[in-house]
Amino acid sequence: MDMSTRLGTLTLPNPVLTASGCAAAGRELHQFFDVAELGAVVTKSIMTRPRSGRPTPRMAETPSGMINSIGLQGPGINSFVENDLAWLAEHGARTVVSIAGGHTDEFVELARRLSGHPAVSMLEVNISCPNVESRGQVFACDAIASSRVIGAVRRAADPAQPVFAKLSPDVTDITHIARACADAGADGFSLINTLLGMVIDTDTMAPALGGVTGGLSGPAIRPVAVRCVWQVRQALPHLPILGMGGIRSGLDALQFVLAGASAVSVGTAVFGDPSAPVRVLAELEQALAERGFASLQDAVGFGHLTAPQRVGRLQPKAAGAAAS
Amino acid sequence: MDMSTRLGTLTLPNPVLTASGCAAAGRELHQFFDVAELGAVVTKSIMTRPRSGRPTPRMAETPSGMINSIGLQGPGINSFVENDLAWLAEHGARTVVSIAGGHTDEFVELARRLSGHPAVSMLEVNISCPNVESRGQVFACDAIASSRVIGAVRRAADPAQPVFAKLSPDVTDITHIARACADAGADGFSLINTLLGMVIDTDTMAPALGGVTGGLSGPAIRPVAVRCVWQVRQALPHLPILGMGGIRSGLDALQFVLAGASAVSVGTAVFGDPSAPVRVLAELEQALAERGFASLQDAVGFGHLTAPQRVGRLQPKAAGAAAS
Amino acid sequence: MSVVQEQAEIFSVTRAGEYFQFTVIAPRIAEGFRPGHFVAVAVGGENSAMGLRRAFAIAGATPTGAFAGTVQFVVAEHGPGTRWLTQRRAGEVVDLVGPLGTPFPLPNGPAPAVLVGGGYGSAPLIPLAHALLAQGSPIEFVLGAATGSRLYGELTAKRTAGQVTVTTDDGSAGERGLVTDVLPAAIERINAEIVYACGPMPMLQAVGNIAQKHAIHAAVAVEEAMACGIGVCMTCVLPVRGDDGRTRLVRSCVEGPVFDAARVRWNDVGHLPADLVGADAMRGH
Amino acid sequence: MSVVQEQAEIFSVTRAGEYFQFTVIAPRIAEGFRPGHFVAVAVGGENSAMGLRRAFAIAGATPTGAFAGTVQFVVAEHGPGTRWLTQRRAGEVVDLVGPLGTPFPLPNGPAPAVLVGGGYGSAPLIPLAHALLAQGSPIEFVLGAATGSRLYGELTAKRTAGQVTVTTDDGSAGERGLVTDVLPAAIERINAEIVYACGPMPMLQAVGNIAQKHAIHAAVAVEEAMACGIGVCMTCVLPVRGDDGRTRLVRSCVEGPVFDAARVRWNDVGHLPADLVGADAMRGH
Ligand SMILES: Cc1cc2nc3c(=O)[nH]c(=O)nc-3n(C[C@H](O)[C@H](O)[C@H](O)COP(=O)(O)OP(=O)(O)OC[C@H]3O[C@@H](n4cnc5c(N)ncnc54)[C@H](O)[C@@H]3O)c2cc1C
Ligand SMILES: Cc1cc2nc3c(=O)[nH]c(=O)nc-3n(C[C@H](O)[C@H](O)[C@H](O)COP(=O)(O)OP(=O)(O)OC[C@H]3O[C@@H](n4cnc5c(N)ncnc54)[C@H](O)[C@@H]3O)c2cc1C
Ligand SMILES: Cc1cc2nc3c(=O)[nH]c(=O)nc-3n(C[C@H](O)[C@H](O)[C@H](O)COP(=O)(O)O)c2cc1C
Ligand SMILES: Cc1cc2nc3c(=O)[nH]c(=O)nc-3n(C[C@H](O)[C@H](O)[C@H](O)COP(=O)(O)O)c2cc1C
Ligand code: FES
Ligand code: FES
Repeated sequence: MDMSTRLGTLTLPNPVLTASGCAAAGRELHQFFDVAELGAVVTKSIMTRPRSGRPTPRMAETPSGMINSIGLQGPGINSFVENDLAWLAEHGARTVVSIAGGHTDEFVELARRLSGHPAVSMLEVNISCPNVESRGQVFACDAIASSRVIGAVRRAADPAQPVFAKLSPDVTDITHIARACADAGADGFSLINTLLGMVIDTDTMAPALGGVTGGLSGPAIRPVAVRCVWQVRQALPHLPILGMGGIRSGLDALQFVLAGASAVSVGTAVFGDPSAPVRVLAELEQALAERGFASLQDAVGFGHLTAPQRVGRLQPKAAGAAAS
Repeated sequence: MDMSTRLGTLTLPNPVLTASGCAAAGRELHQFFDVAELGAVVTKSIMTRPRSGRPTPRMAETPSGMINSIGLQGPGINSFVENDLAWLAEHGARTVVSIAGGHTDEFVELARRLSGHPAVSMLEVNISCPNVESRGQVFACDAIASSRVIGAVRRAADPAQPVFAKLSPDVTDITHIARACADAGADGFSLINTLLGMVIDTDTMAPALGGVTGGLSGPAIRPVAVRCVWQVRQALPHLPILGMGGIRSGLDALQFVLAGASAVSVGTAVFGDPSAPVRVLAELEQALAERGFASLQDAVGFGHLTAPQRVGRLQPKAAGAAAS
Repeated sequence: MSVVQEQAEIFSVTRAGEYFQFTVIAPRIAEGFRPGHFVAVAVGGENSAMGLRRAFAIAGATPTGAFAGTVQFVVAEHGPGTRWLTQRRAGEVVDLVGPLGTPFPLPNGPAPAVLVGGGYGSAPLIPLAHALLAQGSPIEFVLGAATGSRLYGELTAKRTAGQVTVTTDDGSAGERGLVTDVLPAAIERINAEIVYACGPMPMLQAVGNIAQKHAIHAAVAVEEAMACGIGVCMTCVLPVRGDDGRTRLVRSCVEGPVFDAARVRWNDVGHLPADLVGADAMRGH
Repeated sequence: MSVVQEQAEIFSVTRAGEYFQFTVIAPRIAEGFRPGHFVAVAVGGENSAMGLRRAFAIAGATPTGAFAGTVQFVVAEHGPGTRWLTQRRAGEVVDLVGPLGTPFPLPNGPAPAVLVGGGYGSAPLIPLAHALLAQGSPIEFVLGAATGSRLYGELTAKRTAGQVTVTTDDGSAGERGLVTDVLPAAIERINAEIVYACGPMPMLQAVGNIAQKHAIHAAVAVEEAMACGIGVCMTCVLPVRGDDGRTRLVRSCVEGPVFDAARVRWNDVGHLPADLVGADAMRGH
């Protein structure tokens, strides 16, 4: 089974990645599996300066999910490059660096700083963060703000590093934001970031999170994520998608692939099962084989095909199974 | 414990209602409990004409939730008034009639038809349906379309029947839509309708629903629902909210009340436990008593209060518990 | 009859081929039971991510006498919900709602009948057979499955009715072939006036066609995905012709699961034929 | 030491007051164990709506000898996850990740120590006591709880250390009062050079204050809500002063759960003091 995939100009040996903020910079997960076995490690969104993040409590469990309000705690780009990126390079991990900023210039500064760095395979631009210049409205909730950031990052970034826009599902029409990012030069999309949610602690009778609201993730949001991938794939079929949101098994990942994702990130599932990414990879490979696919690529977007179009994309079952 | 509540000019003996589309018109649930025991029955959204609804499959289970694509199957307003409304009146149930339409005129026609009907306590305007005059864009996703419908319904409806706008969470800023509806005369809000989601069947490798996408409901969406109630309460504290989305227990209902809901609807939980609404009511009453509230009203929006504001709203624990 | 929710202790779970036979203590459901009814079982326990019940045809109920107040049903392992169920043991408690649905219609007097079961579809036919025999109706069974281990109730059927014809797709038990290959002969053998069937939809349709050719009635029990099982959600609908000749999408959980096969528009399941009542109102949506 | 994931068969579950003592077979975790480590246990089984693990301090591990390869932990029923756990029985399998966290620091040589446990917080102190005694350190226990049934490990502590002082808020066991009422006397009695503590945060802070007054070190194990337990999510942070004197939010799952009480900014837990490293970057967000 050929599991390789392409995200813009980047070719990865397989389509299973970690999700930003759910794997730190790979080091801790390396206790459970070799991070070089993954398609890539997606690092926690980094900003220019060290950030304390939000006050605790920072998480609450919810039915089949959780909400978090970390507030992008991080060491700042310099420490990240010196420590985290160096460690990832040393361990042979392909790395997608997620960058975040409070204004367009911060994103640009980060892209410049990472330009030419051999350990950086791709940039994921986390535009689901508040725009300090726009009363804190999240970039990803506004097509103009999104396209401005993505355009600026694309121009500033290393041409060899694909730039993916990571979009928020908390919008009226995600294809509208996606189109704006595409027009601004996005090489692809990471779909989806968390949904804005909230839990009230019925003991204290106040919001459970220090940050009041937080991001909802986990299997609970998977149907929303699959829908977003489906819609963006339909609207912009030529651009690759890194799909995520509640992936816990190979069949979950397959839903995203069939909906149009060329690769997937495993996020919250890691908290319940630290080796989830490599397990998902093995399960996805087996699921593809059982369904008669000769390669991952044949399955990408397969769910959109009409019956006549499907013919020829599948091998006879037995052959497929044997190939696993 | 005084459990009575007000939704605009309507006073209900208690704050637990069914959710539109999850209780038909009460008849089937009457096998499990007396529908007159509820705050009110909220009926399945009705349109002017009989509707077949969408092709099957119409549902898929998801982690802690489900997606559905019923497509507003219904008998049309005449049959509804003759059969369903008559049955509800006969059984002493207070009734909130949910109305839906493809264009503003249809909503108006429905409101007129229900005007003066003694069995109709309130109208819930389901604007999460496609606007046939706007390429199928959902009314609730557009502030202008929403306010047009709500304004027209408010003018056409019986002044004695409060008009609640039922909003969709699938928007960039739900308070923006809520404000537009409030300006148009909405007497309150029903929050929230389902989230747009999708499941791909990994056996058929095609969308699991006949309608391709569907509405996500159940405990999975509760954090999104609580957040929407919180935001709208904060933005428009003078308007009452009927909260819903994943309520399965009295403590779930309490989250909504603390966030600002004056009443709640129990929807998907009914499918797993047909007597969920009356159980939720009993559990909510007990939870309020345990926390020292003298009445439901004292708890509405309590989660927003600052520590000094909280003082005086609670009775000493023992007294509260005794009052239960 | 009234529908109730009962916390039912599992009296026994036994294997039968690939199936698990449950006997649970649910006296109020047992009391209301008529053949064709089903139960909806909560799965996954407290804190389960599965909020919806699973439907199972009632394979028998004993309102009085030995084992009074018990209800039987048969579970095929399919997905996570049924897997959870098959891991339950005697003494544990499951949460049941029932009896649900519209039962099989019984002829007014004795009338020869053929009972056709596909896989675990034979389960509800066993109590039906008893009811028919009690009326004095001669009956015959036709049981089919993909393979021998997926047959259900062959022995019980033999003990009940004597005449049982078995088919399997792979020939591992009985005759190789489909139930519909042997059904015409069975109908003719006893001059059947009605055929009852439960099993996969294509089988039900084929049984309906054969009955029609013999100009007799076919009462078939369908299986549609159900969210509520009690008639409030409208997920479980099928296109069925009414007395007025017009087709409506009707709820298989309350108006079914037993339907007159001739009234079900089998080829339109999953579609919205233009003549469906209310299909015109769907345009533009 | 390396962290592993193990499918651990439950060897025994026993009640102790309001607590449940688990002994599970997890040889690789037992091998890496040092006092202060914790395990993260998956709860709810397949199809559970609870996706996050629950953390429990390791109350003992037996890498060799009788019961080789076992790990003990103590569970207080709190919410749905712990309720699920307390319903498990011997022979069932639970999924563990461990050993996690930074263990209690041991003095370089013999040093008198007081071990203070609040409620089930005494659990990790039992193996710590063994380690200290093995070093030749004289030790004393102070155990407290709201009420007698919430005391844990009193007998074991007595067998291990001899001197155990017990307090309860309601006076139902030992002296009425708080552990901090009796701690100064215990410190003075054995001329303690270090205090170890595990329990609720206000207790840890108070223990830290008393240690400070006696100019001795206090190593305390905190409990912060954890999503991952392995250091990747940043949910479990506390404001802790570093060697450079600057305060950072550090992960209690990897840099803790054991901290030097004097370095934890207790009153700033749940806040962002302005001098926190990176707090300035939060403005406008
Ligand atoms: C009226 C009726 C009678 C039935 N009688 C029996 C019986 O006697 N024995 C038996 O083994 N099975 C019976 N079934 C089928 C049984 O309900 C499904 O196999 C079961 O719901 C699958 O659940 P799962 O979690 O294992 O599978 P999953 O596929 O994971 O279920 C996911 C969801 O789809 C629904 N679903 C999946 N397959 C079916 C199906 N075939 N029919 C209806 N809903 C489905 C489930 O209820 C659930 O909501 C009956 C179904 C109906 C509607
Ligand atoms: C390092 C560490 C060691 C611990 N040792 C023990 C022990 O030895 N014995 C014991 O009984 N308990 C211990 N706890 C607390 C135990 O983890 C919680 O009681 C348990 O997670 C509650 O889960 P629940 O589902 O029952 O409750 P819920 O309140 O429903 O849990 C909901 C969520 O909040 C988290 N949570 C709730 N309370 C706590 C808490 N006090 N600490 C951390 N997370 C919490 C849960 O992990 C879960 O994610 C320890 C916690 C930590 C962090
Ligand atoms: C604790 C936590 C921290 C996260 N931090 C980030 C982040 O720094 N940057 C980002 O783009 N997404 C972040 N996310 C979102 C995830 O990358 C992912 O988009 C989302 O959680 C959905 O996937 P999942 O359900 O598999 O977790 C975070 C998610 C969680 C749960
Ligand atoms: C099967 C089903 C049908 C529904 N039909 C309607 C409807 O007709 N009108 C409407 O306003 N909402 C409808 N809803 C949405 C519910 O009323 C409710 O807003 C939503 O499901 C969230 O609540 P819950 O999680 O408690 O179900 C439907 C939901 C379900 C699950
Ligand atoms: S399953 Fe809900 S109406 Fe039939
Ligand atoms: S719990 Fe995730 S970093 Fe500590």
